[in-house]
Amino acid sequence: MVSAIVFTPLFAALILLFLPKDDEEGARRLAFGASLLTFVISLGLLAKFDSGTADFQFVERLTWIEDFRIQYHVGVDGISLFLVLLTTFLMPLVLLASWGDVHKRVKEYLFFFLLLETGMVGTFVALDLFLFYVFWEVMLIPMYFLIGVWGGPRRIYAALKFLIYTMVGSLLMLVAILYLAYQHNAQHQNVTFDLLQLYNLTLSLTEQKWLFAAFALSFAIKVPLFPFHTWLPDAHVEAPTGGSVILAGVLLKMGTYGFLRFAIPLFPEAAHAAVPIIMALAVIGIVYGALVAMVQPDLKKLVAYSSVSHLGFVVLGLFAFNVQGIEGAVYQMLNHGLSTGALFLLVGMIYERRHTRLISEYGGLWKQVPLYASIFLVVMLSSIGLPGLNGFVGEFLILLGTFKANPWAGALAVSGVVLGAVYMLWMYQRVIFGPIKNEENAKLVDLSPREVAIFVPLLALMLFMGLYPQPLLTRMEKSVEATLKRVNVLRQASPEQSRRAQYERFPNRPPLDSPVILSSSKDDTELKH
Amino acid sequence: MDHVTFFSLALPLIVVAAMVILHPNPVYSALFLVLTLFLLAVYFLFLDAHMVAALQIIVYAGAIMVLFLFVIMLLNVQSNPQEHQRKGLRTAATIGGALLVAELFLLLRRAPNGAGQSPLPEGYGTVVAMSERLFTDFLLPFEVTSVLLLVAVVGAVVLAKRHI
Amino acid sequence: MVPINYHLILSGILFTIGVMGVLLRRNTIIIFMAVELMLNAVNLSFVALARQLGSMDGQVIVFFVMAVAAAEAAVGLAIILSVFRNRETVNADELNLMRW
Amino acid sequence: MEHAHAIVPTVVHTVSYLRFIVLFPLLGVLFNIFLGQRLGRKAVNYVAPGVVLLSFLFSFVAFLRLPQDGALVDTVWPWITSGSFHVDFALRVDPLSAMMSLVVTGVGFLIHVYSTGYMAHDEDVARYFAYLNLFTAAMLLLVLGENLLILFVGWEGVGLCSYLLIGFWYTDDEKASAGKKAFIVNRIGDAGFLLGLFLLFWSLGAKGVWTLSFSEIQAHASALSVETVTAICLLLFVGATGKSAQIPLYVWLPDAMAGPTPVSALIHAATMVTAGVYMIARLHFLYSMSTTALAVVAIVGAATALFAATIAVVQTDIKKVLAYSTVSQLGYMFLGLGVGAYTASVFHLMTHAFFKALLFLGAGSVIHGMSDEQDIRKMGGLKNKMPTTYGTFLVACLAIAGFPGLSGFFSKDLILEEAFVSEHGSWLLWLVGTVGAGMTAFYMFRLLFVTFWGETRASPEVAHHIHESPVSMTCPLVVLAVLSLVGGYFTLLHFLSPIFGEPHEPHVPFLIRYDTTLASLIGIGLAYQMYVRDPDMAERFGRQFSGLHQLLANKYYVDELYDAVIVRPVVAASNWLWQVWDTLVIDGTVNGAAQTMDASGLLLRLWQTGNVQNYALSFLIGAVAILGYYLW
Amino acid sequence: MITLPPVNWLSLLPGLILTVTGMLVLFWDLWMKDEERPLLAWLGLTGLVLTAVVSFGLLGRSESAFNGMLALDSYGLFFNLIFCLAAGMTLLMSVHYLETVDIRPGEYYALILFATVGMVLMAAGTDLIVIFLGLETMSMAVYVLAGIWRQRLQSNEAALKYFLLGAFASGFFLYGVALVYGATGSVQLGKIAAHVSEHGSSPLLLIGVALLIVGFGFKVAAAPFHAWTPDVYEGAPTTVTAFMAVGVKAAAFAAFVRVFLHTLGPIHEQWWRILWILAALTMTVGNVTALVQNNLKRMLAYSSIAHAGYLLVAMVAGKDLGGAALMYYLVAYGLMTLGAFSVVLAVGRKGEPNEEFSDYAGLGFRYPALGMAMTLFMLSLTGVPPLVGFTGKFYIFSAAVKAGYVWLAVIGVLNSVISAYYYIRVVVNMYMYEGEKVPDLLSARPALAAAIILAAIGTVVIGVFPSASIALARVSFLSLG
Repeated sequence: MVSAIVFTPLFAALILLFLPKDDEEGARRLAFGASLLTFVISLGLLAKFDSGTADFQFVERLTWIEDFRIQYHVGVDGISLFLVLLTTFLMPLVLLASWGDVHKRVKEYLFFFLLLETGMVGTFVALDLFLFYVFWEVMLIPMYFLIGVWGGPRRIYAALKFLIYTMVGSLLMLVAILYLAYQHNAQHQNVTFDLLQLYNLTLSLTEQKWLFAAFALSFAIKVPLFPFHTWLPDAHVEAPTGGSVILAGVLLKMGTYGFLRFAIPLFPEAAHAAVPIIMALAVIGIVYGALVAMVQPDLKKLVAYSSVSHLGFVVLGLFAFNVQGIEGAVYQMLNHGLSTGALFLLVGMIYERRHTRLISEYGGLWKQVPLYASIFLVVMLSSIGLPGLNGFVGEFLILLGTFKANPWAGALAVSGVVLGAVYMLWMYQRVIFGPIKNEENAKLVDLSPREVAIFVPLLALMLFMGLYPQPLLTRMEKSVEATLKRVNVLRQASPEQSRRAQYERFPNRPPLDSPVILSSSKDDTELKH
Repeated sequence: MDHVTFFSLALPLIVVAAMVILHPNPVYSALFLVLTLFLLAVYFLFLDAHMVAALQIIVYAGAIMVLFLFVIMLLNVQSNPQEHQRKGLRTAATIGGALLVAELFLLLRRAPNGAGQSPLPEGYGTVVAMSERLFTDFLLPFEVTSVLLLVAVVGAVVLAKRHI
Repeated sequence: MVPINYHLILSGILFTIGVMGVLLRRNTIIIFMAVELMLNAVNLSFVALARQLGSMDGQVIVFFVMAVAAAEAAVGLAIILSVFRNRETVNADELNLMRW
Repeated sequence: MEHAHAIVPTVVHTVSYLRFIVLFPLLGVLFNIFLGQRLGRKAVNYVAPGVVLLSFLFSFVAFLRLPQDGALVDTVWPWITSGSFHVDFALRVDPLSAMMSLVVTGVGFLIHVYSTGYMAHDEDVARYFAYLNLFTAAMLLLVLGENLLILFVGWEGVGLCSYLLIGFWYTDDEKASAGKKAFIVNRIGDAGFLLGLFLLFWSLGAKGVWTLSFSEIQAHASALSVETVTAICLLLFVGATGKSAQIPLYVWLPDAMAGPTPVSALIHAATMVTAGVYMIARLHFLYSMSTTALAVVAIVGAATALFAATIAVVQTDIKKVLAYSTVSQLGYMFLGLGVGAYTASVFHLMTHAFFKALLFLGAGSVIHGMSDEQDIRKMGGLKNKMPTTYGTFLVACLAIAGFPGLSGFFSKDLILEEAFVSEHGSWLLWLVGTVGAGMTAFYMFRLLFVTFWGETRASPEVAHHIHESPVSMTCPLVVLAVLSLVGGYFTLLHFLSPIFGEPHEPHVPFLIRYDTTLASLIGIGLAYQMYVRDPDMAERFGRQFSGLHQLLANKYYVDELYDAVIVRPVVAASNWLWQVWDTLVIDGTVNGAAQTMDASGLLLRLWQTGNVQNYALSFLIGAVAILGYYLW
Repeated sequence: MITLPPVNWLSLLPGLILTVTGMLVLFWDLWMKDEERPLLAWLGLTGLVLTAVVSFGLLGRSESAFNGMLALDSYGLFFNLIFCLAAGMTLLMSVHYLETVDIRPGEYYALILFATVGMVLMAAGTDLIVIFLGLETMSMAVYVLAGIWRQRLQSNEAALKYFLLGAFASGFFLYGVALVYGATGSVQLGKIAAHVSEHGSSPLLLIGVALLIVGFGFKVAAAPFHAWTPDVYEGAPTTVTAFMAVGVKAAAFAAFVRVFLHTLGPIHEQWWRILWILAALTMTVGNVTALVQNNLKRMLAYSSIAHAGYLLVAMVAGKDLGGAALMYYLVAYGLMTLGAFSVVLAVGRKGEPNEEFSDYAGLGFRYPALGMAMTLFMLSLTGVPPLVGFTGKFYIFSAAVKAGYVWLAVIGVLNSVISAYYYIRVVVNMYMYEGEKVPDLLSARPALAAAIILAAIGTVVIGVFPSASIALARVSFLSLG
């Protein structure tokens, strides 16, 4: 089933190549249909997923390159499940949106999008580091083309920056992957790229630090973590709408997913050692992204910088190393995918109509396009984490977890919540409220049924995830706990800590002692049950 | 070869070889090269390489160098007035050459210097000994040489023939 | 008897002279002649070493080197000729159509 | 093992009808969004207030069924479970929340009705009622929330509605800005609230109690150390200062008057702004543990009460006067909370809801009648033209001024008494409160006299149109006037005792017993002297103390101060971060790396001179280097 | 009386077929009409295919012939396949190309075949003299090929530069052979190996090794012996450039690896540092200089230098995985480089070579197949998975990491990033700029089209399913012993 999700888009992409050159409508339908089919198949995963285990499910294993014992090994757990779903869910919407925003070289556009989907899904399901790397890189190329060919005026610069920047990180990661594989060879007399086997490596702290650095750099660039973020605004601004949506919605998650799946569990001690640095960068990213977003004159840039801020939250949650933080982070990945994806769609739709993204060009849109404005409102509220919508659950859990891990980081990060409201509301006010200053805006047409159809599932999901997060949280619980266990088992627990851990298993018993809460709870990571 | 012979051959060799590259006139250079080859032939004689010495004179000095002289004459190239202009290169080359010779000197000095060589077999260096090696162990290279020469011929023809 | 090093060092000196010739002279024919000088220096090594080792191999190799030298001479001079035909020069400095 | 389980004072009765209290307004929202525009104004006018009425009825049912010493809890669904963190989407009715929900739905219903008249000429009425219904739902969630997180959901929800409603007339940039300002200032408070919540959760968690449920918190609060509780309380109080417009986060409320007047009445007077008071009352057991926290609350409350009152004295915009008055009255409530007089404070909350809603609606009626004029200097002499409005307004003024016998008198008096006698109080707090009370009476009657008495100062065209408002508007006025009159006799003291404990009869010194009466009479008298008997006097004073007048008229320049100290520097810093740091430094480094590569390429290219001898030289250098390696 | 040694014909067979084919080409050319001359290409191709088939069939043998002068082992045979690929593709590319330029097909094809003979000897030779003669045979042919377009000044100049420096390098190489001979008493690899493993290194041997590195370094175009490459590649006819970039480099590496990894393997400690530095330098110089090129052919020349650097990394990594990695990478490199040159040819037309980057503007969308093929080659050269270039790099860096040369691998991957920039520039030009260059239709040049398709298929298929070729490379390398 997993393979079907991975390769259906690829298959469709290949068929697309053989369609007659000028059959745009047919190509669009084919691509849309294929992505819809992929989504339907991926729903099967959701249906059959067993939330009672932390093991990988729907596992498929085939020998691929005998000499290196490289396998085609895929599967999902509670973490990747939702990221796969996010990808397959966003893809049809993006393709639906392309009816409006892409009119040249449609076939190629769709081809690259389908290719991209294969790469993205593959990245999330790969359990062999080699396979992961292959998908990770494969995904770059279509994105590169999408930005470079269908992008804005500075598209070539932006695309190249995106590509080179990402490559710097990922190739260093390749070396680290190789090192791991051969370290396994040295320790267990066989070379392997299998993630689950590599989890069993014992590495010295120094080794871990180097390897973690290599992985972390790659992921940090992808996230992007401050100060590796400058490719993002450029890429977003220049990318076509669909590209931006996928870039923000899915691609950035690869970084955080990479941290969670690879960098942290493979090198738990190094990860612990890196917590201060990464948390500091994440907090800086949150505040910095928000501040810079606030003063952007360009809508897309604003949303791009807001991504820097939001992803800072995600990283923060991951490195809290507790259930709340990580679950919140995973949840927030999905939220960000939905809300920022929707924001980019909104920006794209208004851009199609007015061909400008400058905030100053707009104003008073509610009068003219109330439907658009209302949807924008909900999406914006989701983005700033209003309770009742999806954004809140993730943000809240992250902050909760972070506060446990490091109250000061938590306190600083909370300021991001405030700033998030500042830049979003200010932008919204300048675009939607006020009198119509520009005559052009008076001629705007409200959303078409097709466009509304794109948002209906998005808004529904935002509401659902805000009100009833439990189905998702339950499914990710076991996987998150397993990850945490990996992170914490390898650390030497001090007697005091283990006593507390024991206590926490029986929450109704009174505590054995009353330690000063803030100081001693700092590096304590609790595990439920 | 004793020291006297060695030095009385080596020093002229070095001088003559140096003249090859120092003399401004290409014709003289070529002639100095011929001289070098002769001296080397003599040198080879002292090293019991009779056949090689003969070939050196017949093939090298005789055939190859004539070809060189022929081309020099044909192209009628005179000494180049700009010969001495590239000072940087000259300095660098001189330093490089000095380093190279110094390194070779220092390294080769360390080479195992058993003066008393292994006793020479019967007929060492003669035509017989030479051809025996040539048609047994070195049969393959010998045959390969034919391909090499064929290539050279074809190549020379392709490039030098006026109108093909 | 002269130790083998003497021969080798002499060979080294001659080789270096050849190398210097390649670097110092502008005339491609003379450069080529300097290369021949290098080959001869190597031949000297071969012969001296063969004598030292008491094996004929070194001398046989010299034979092959001569064959190669002859072939090189044929091809090399042909190339110089064809350049001269087009450009009326054999000056190495003027061979700079392609660079950077 | 000193951890002691406090006895949970309430018996929980699980019910499943509380959810409807919140659900009805939400259905109203959906109706207004999807059908409102299509079905027309009439349908909206019935449905929107109707759903609130239904909520009121359900609240009333809950109130009636409230067991003597227990609470009703409706767990709708488990909301978030993550590790040891678990929160239900649950609602709870106990005396406190029952009272609150009655006030919210009751006053809310009246204001909905009033709005049908007030908004009769606005084309966007469906959107208006959607917001208003949403607000009601959120507010109900806030007061009915069974745990701190649900309270926070409502807390944020009302903030959102406030934002939307303040900026309801979005085409006016200033109004939209006011909405934004409200939301952002509230968010600052919310940040503190969240931190307090986290600290509370983890501190209790460290004691093995993983909960945010109020009753559970109450049961285990004693396990916490005083320092922790102080920190928690202060952080939560930051949230309260935001929502309830206390120093230093009160600045949004005066601006919030940009919204339609009924909105000001409902949100910015009667209900939402009291959320902070409610929250502290809800968590009074925590605050009681920390003297420090209580002191801070009391001082901030008292300071705000006086501070806002001084500003209100010179404002000329009818709604601004009322806004500052609200800030001031909220200060009283916090003063009450801070001195441990929770019941009194909540009592004042209720009476304030009545009379302040009435004041705003009255002001709305005036504005409506004056063709949207808000400057009291252009009014005057309205008492004959708008008799109902005048009558009810007078009642409200008397109530807020603390005129004996009216609702405001009882609650305010109680607070001031407690401020004097409570173990947490002091004479200074009392003094500030009493002076503030006098000023309240003064500025309210200044408002009354200037607006309704004397000669009209309106332009002839406006004056010509002045008319009494329609029944849909005056009817709520009358109801509220009645409530303001008699509200003081609702015996909350006993009703709330399951929450705050049995009230004690304070021993109050003789003078203090009549402080409120005196202050209000002096204030009213002064106003009468200055604005009725000697109308020039105010102007004389203004000229004589022009510096002070300027200072007050400009609200102590606090907005300007915030602008200069916070807003501008942040924006400037952001611009700097973007244009210098981000673009030049970081991106410059990135591009610089690329350019360095390019430059290296150009440099290395020089190697390729095209000269064969240079190539041979590089070749020689390589050979020499390699030989050198072996030599070395 | 001299008795001729027994001749192992089987071991000679690949070289022999090629030699005979070459001579047939020469003879047939004598009485052939001009318009029939393309047939010579097909004759040559037949010979090459035959050689490849024979080589493939012989895989697995392990014999030593001519008293240890020549080996018949999988190693050499594997390289034969690469040579045949290079030469065969070159012939395919040449058929139509020769019609647009003034080059005599007869000698041209014959020289390519003879050069291939030299390569075969280099790969199979187990004697330094055989290797030297093979090298000279190949070089001599290639010198001439480089200058075979006599009317073109660049072609002349390339030939002369190549020749002078080549002869110069031969001098160094030969000197190295002489000193190795002096140090070990033999020029046969087997005997040298025996001597080295018994006695270890000696000063004389090390000078010899150093000079051999210099000599090989020249042929594989390793910095700082690479300087000739861009000029010669640019000046030579494009088909010859492709042949040089792949065939000559592969042959040089074939001998290089056999001599160093096998024969001198026991004294790996004595030379790996030199190659380490050469590798790092070569990659960096190649890639960085390629960044600023505007001519595609010249860019590819620098790129070939860079790839020599990657190959050197494999050599440093040494026996365990390095050798096999190098062999696999050569296949990969061959496919993508030949493909790239084919596209360069396809974009050019008579009298209008269209070799500048700007000439590629907009080609991608106007000629989708051509664009896609070029994109594949460029991405593969960059090392983007799952194309063959990536798998090859993966193999090489694996070897380096496994052998403990992590930093070299790091330098390697960073270089890959740099290389992305200029390879992608081609793609950028093809897809992201508008242009109006109109190349001759590919359908009119079926042989060239076949070459492109072949390379493209190879690039994808061998990249995605590398198992078989990796296994083959490994087994072949192990046959060295």
